[in-house]
Amino acid sequence: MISCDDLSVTLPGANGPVNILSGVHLRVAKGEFVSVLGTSGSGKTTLLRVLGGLQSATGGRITCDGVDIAGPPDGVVTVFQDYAHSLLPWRTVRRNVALGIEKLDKTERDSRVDEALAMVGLSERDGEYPWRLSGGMQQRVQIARALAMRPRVLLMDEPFGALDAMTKASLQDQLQQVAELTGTTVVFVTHDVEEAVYLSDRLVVLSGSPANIGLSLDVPLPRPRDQIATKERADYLELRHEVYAALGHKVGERASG
Amino acid sequence: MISCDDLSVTLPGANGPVNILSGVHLRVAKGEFVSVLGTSGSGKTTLLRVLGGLQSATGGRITCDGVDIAGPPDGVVTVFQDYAHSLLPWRTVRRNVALGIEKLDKTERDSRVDEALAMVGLSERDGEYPWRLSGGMQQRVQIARALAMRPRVLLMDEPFGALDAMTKASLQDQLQQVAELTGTTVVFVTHDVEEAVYLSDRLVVLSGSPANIGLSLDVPLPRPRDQIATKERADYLELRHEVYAALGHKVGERASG
Amino acid sequence: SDDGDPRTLRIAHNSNAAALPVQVAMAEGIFAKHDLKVEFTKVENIGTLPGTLGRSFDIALSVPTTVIAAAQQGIPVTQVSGATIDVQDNPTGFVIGSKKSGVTDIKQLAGKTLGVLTETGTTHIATKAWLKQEGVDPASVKIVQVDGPAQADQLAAGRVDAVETVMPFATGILADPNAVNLGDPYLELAPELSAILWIAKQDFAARNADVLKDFRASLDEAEEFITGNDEKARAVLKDYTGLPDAAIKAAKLPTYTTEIRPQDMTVWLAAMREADGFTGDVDLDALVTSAD
Amino acid sequence: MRGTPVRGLIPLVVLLVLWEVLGDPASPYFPPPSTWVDGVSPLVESDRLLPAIGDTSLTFVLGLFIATVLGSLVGTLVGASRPVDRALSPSLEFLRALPAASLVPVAALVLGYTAQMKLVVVVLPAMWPILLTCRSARRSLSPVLLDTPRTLGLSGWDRMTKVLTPALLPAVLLGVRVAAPLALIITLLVEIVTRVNGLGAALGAAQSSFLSAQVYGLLTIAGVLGFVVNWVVTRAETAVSRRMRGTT
Amino acid sequence: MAERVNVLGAAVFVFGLGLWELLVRTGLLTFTYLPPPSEVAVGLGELLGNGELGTALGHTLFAALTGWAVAGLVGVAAGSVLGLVRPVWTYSMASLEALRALPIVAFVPVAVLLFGFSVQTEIMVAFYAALWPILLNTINGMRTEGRLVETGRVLKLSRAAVLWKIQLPAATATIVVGLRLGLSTSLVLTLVAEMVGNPAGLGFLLVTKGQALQPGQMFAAVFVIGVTGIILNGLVMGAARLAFRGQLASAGEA
Ligand SMILES: Nc1ncnc2c1ncn2[C@@H]1O[C@H](COP(=O)(O)OP(=O)(O)OP(=O)(O)O)[C@@H](O)[C@H]1O
Ligand SMILES: Nc1ncnc2c1ncn2[C@@H]1O[C@H](COP(=O)(O)OP(=O)(O)OP(=O)(O)O)[C@@H](O)[C@H]1O
Ligand SMILES: O=C([O-])O
Ligand SMILES: [Mg+2]
Ligand SMILES: [Mg+2]
Repeated sequence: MISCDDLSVTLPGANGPVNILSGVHLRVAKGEFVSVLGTSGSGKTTLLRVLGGLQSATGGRITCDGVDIAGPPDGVVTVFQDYAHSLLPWRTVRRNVALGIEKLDKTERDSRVDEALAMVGLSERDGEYPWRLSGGMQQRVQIARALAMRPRVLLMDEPFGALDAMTKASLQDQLQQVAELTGTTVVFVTHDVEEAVYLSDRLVVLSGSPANIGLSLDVPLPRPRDQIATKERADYLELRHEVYAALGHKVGERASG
Repeated sequence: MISCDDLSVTLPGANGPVNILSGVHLRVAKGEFVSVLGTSGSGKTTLLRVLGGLQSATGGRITCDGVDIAGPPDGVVTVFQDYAHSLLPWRTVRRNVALGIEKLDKTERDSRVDEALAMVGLSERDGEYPWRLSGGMQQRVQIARALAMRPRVLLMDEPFGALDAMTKASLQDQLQQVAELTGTTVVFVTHDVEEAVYLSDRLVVLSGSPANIGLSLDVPLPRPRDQIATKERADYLELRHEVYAALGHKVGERASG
Repeated sequence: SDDGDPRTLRIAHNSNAAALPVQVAMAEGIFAKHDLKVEFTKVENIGTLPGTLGRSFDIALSVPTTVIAAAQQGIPVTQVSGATIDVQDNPTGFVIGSKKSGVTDIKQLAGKTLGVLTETGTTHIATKAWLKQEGVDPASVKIVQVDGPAQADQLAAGRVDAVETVMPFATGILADPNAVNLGDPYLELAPELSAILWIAKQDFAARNADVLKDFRASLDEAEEFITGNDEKARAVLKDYTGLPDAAIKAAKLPTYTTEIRPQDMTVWLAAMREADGFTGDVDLDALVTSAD
Repeated sequence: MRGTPVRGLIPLVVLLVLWEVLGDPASPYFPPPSTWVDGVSPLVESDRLLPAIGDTSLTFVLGLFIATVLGSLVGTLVGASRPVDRALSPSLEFLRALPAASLVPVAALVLGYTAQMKLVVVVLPAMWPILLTCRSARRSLSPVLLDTPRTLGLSGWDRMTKVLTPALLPAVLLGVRVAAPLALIITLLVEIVTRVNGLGAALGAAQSSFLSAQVYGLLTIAGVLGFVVNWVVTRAETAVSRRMRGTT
Repeated sequence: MAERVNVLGAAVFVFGLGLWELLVRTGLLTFTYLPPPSEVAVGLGELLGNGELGTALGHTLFAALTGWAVAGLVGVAAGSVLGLVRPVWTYSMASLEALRALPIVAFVPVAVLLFGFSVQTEIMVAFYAALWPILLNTINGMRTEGRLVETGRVLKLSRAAVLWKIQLPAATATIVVGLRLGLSTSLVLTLVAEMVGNPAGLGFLLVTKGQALQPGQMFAAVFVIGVTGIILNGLVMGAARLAFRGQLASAGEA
């Protein structure tokens, strides 16, 4: 459903234009959950912005359901890494979450907002302004806003980065459930290898400079997955191992061995 | 060296003042490395702001080397959670890192900046403006700025939150080394249990509402620690286990068992 | 020269042809002959000049209504010389109507828009008095201020129905076939009337009677020169007004006089009372410095 | 920041009191404040003051309003698009520098000596501060804030009303604060120049009749008019800024 | 530097002039007061030829720029104090707001009384006109984002260093807007002062050329005023880009 061929992106830099992405091929099928990994600054955010129609590519072709992407396609919602700037400071949490669905009638809208807030555990804080929330809470407001939209495609940029392990696990499972139930396609940028393996159907690693996809790995773990059962499976541990190895990371590998 | 007794903090909320922290007792000895854990919104950032002299407490006593804290004490540097707002957008990376040490003579300043940038792996990007950097890079600039100050006390709020596993491991070790070498006291807020156990002499967990310290746990692992050797130790794995359990988290525990 | 040499006169005037004698007196060395040194400043907005006398200037071109209003507010100015005088065969004031607007007679101004140079100016006071004489309520005429250079266009475009003006603007306005000269409002007040004059501060005038006498004598000589040397005089006129050659050639010079005519002040005060509701008490004697 | 406290008027009051005490009551140029009321009373008695205030207020407020709308629209547009900015800036810069007094006859040719003519001449300079502050605020908006409504599929209209307008509102109001006195100055200037109805016409007449007490009286009235509008805008600005605290 | 030359903007401007010429040539606009650009060009040539233009322009620029520069210093200094020191703001801002509301043009005759027909009158007017936008923008710019000031405190910068290294740079883009506004306002009001007060400079030139029935020359003066506005603004922005590269780059102005 989303595909990019030979994508390249050039951005301005202090010493002239810099080639950030080059020759990126990526195909994400409908309902697929794909994680994107890569070192800091490798171009994950940039890739996601291109897929979301927020940044135009310098070269290559990007389509969503066969249509060239020019501007955010319908039903494709991006969750930004920079959550602080993506909430409207003059709107309360509730009204921030409602932002994308204000065309719906009030009952429907309210029930969707309530549902989304409950999912991220912020039902109690719905009257608060975002700048009075902790970092992790702000991030969750943004996630709730995206979920309330019931998108076809979710593009998430380190959405659980500022969350503690427990909140994170709970949100991972919520997301998994929603995606499965509604057939949502998800492209998920994360730094957390275990999270990537646990959630994905496939994971890709951005590497090189300019970056392209250095590794693509299927995750054939059965669904629904479970924080305890899945993570005890030998194939889960093996995949984790494999990814760490591919990332050149000797630690996680052994520590968890 | 840093101590707080019966600390309480009240902040304004949508429905009147909210009691965030209450009855917090914490003593951090010189050269100690203390991690603070807690769920999202539990008050970790608030606690760190009070220790850093950026937020006045509503009750209790907070001292640094026996002196009441009113404003940031000398040699105490905070690394903020929201890195995007903490860098001066009009200064290049290099000049942002130099901000706190501009009183030093040029040679000394340059060498400290170079050293700090090398530690966080941004030597090559020193002429760039921060808003042209990726999230993780911005976070590293902020860390470099704090390190360049050579502080006695470092208060760090999820400093490695936006970093990939490899960059994170490398920075963990850099930090460990610096702290050991210079006897720096560190209070370190994190969501990553393994990181907390790996780095700390002691870790505390904030819980409850209003929050106070629900768990305090010594980490008697020998130093220097090593990403491979330490994480293979039985006592490391046990401690990790213990923390997960205390956090009510069944997952990490078993997955790593 | 209040504080310096009394024989150095700082003179202010505008582009009006009324100032030609002082410029000619300068150009022809007449002032020098009378042991006077002069410095000119051209100021287009002469309404502000009374307040500057004694500070920036010693002598300034002015109009009777300004002098009366200033004096009434306690600004001690006085006339020290005449400048021009309107006589039947040489008018300087004009009210010009537009056939398109149906204004060919002063009486038809009722309910129309009249473009004036300055609402508080001498020409307009005279026009209002004239309207009253003709049985037209001046309040029924809508007044707008239109700068001289813009008057022709505004009248032709029908933005105003008539204008009240002076030379050299009248020439251009009357060039339009639709324009009709309704008459000189000054001459409706009196058969002969002075509408432009030279003023100074009262104490300056009192202390420097001899200087002022020489000043007037110079202007008289200059006037003679103008009469006898039309071409040279017009060259001077071009010099300080900057008017295009055609306008210089076409210009009809006003009738010059240095005579101080207390009777004119009386006419103007009456007109102000009559037409403008002016109520103040003014000692007209102080407003004219006797010529001897 | 709250609204400007009234206490801040103390220095001005002190100044006026000093003027009253030390001033020469007979001065033709600097009459003390106590004489100002008498100065304007003829206008009150002849029922000319209130209509004049009305005419000036109308032009001033309406001009400021139109300038605000145009200024924020054009400012947002040139702030959002560099090509548009480059295409329009020199011409706007040129028009802005033209003195109102020389525009009056041109505007009058087209519109006559009417309230509309006054408006046209007032709007151009008054929209400039709003345009510039709006332009620079638009430029420095966080790209993430602008991307947010796009990814949420908001229509162009919704993006404008729900995100762009609230985000730029503080800048617009700052611009209006700067523009308000300018609009008043030009309104009075046009009225002085044309004597078309209003306080400026009265002011010009008083000035050329050397009625200095009336001049100061009228200036005070004009000043109060400007102050009131300023006060309202400042209140609005502080209220808005407080709500926007997250961004400022 | 080459890409700084705004070809597109110049083209739009020239197009506007062409349109005006066309309207006159086709007889759609026929006013003696408002001549076509070609006639204005002739007037411009005459004014340049006799040297009147240079003198007048020099005078006006001197008055406007002096007033503006002084307003810049006073405005930024006073604006910083008002923006940062609460009591000063509390006990004077309302007075400034009241003074700001006074129509300066009406004071030109008073200024003429105080300073005579001198360039000081114009400088005073230029100063007064430029002061307010600079002052207000500075006060506003001084509302620095809380986190940035905290950063300064955390890094133990002195109060002066926080002002100098954080608050002023953070306000720079806003102050530059104030300076640009102040510049055009001071230029325009200097002209007004010349038209109704001190008879000198471009303002007086255009009045006197009007009175002399030389509309070509009069609008040549108007044209020069407009172009001066463009050039001065370009110079201010250019200088600001040189001096405050980072600030303007981060405000999207580079
Ligand atoms: N607005 C921008 N202008 C210019 N260059 C940019 C901009 N944003 C990002 N870059 C550069 O593009 C490269 C990739 O950045 P990107 O944000 O995509 O990285 P990332 O993989 O998301 O990193 P992180 O994990 O740290 O968020 C970096 O070198 C960065 O400096
Ligand atoms: N500026 C503020 N004004 C009012 N309340 C605030 C403010 N900042 C934080 N709070 C509230 O204080 C509580 C604790 O916030 P804090 O930022 O300390 O949490 P945290 O433990 O750091 O969370 P996270 O892990 O999500 O960053 C939260 O309920 C939050 O809503
Ligand atoms: O003439 C003015 O634009 O102020
Ligand atoms: Mg990123
Ligand atoms: Mg926090």
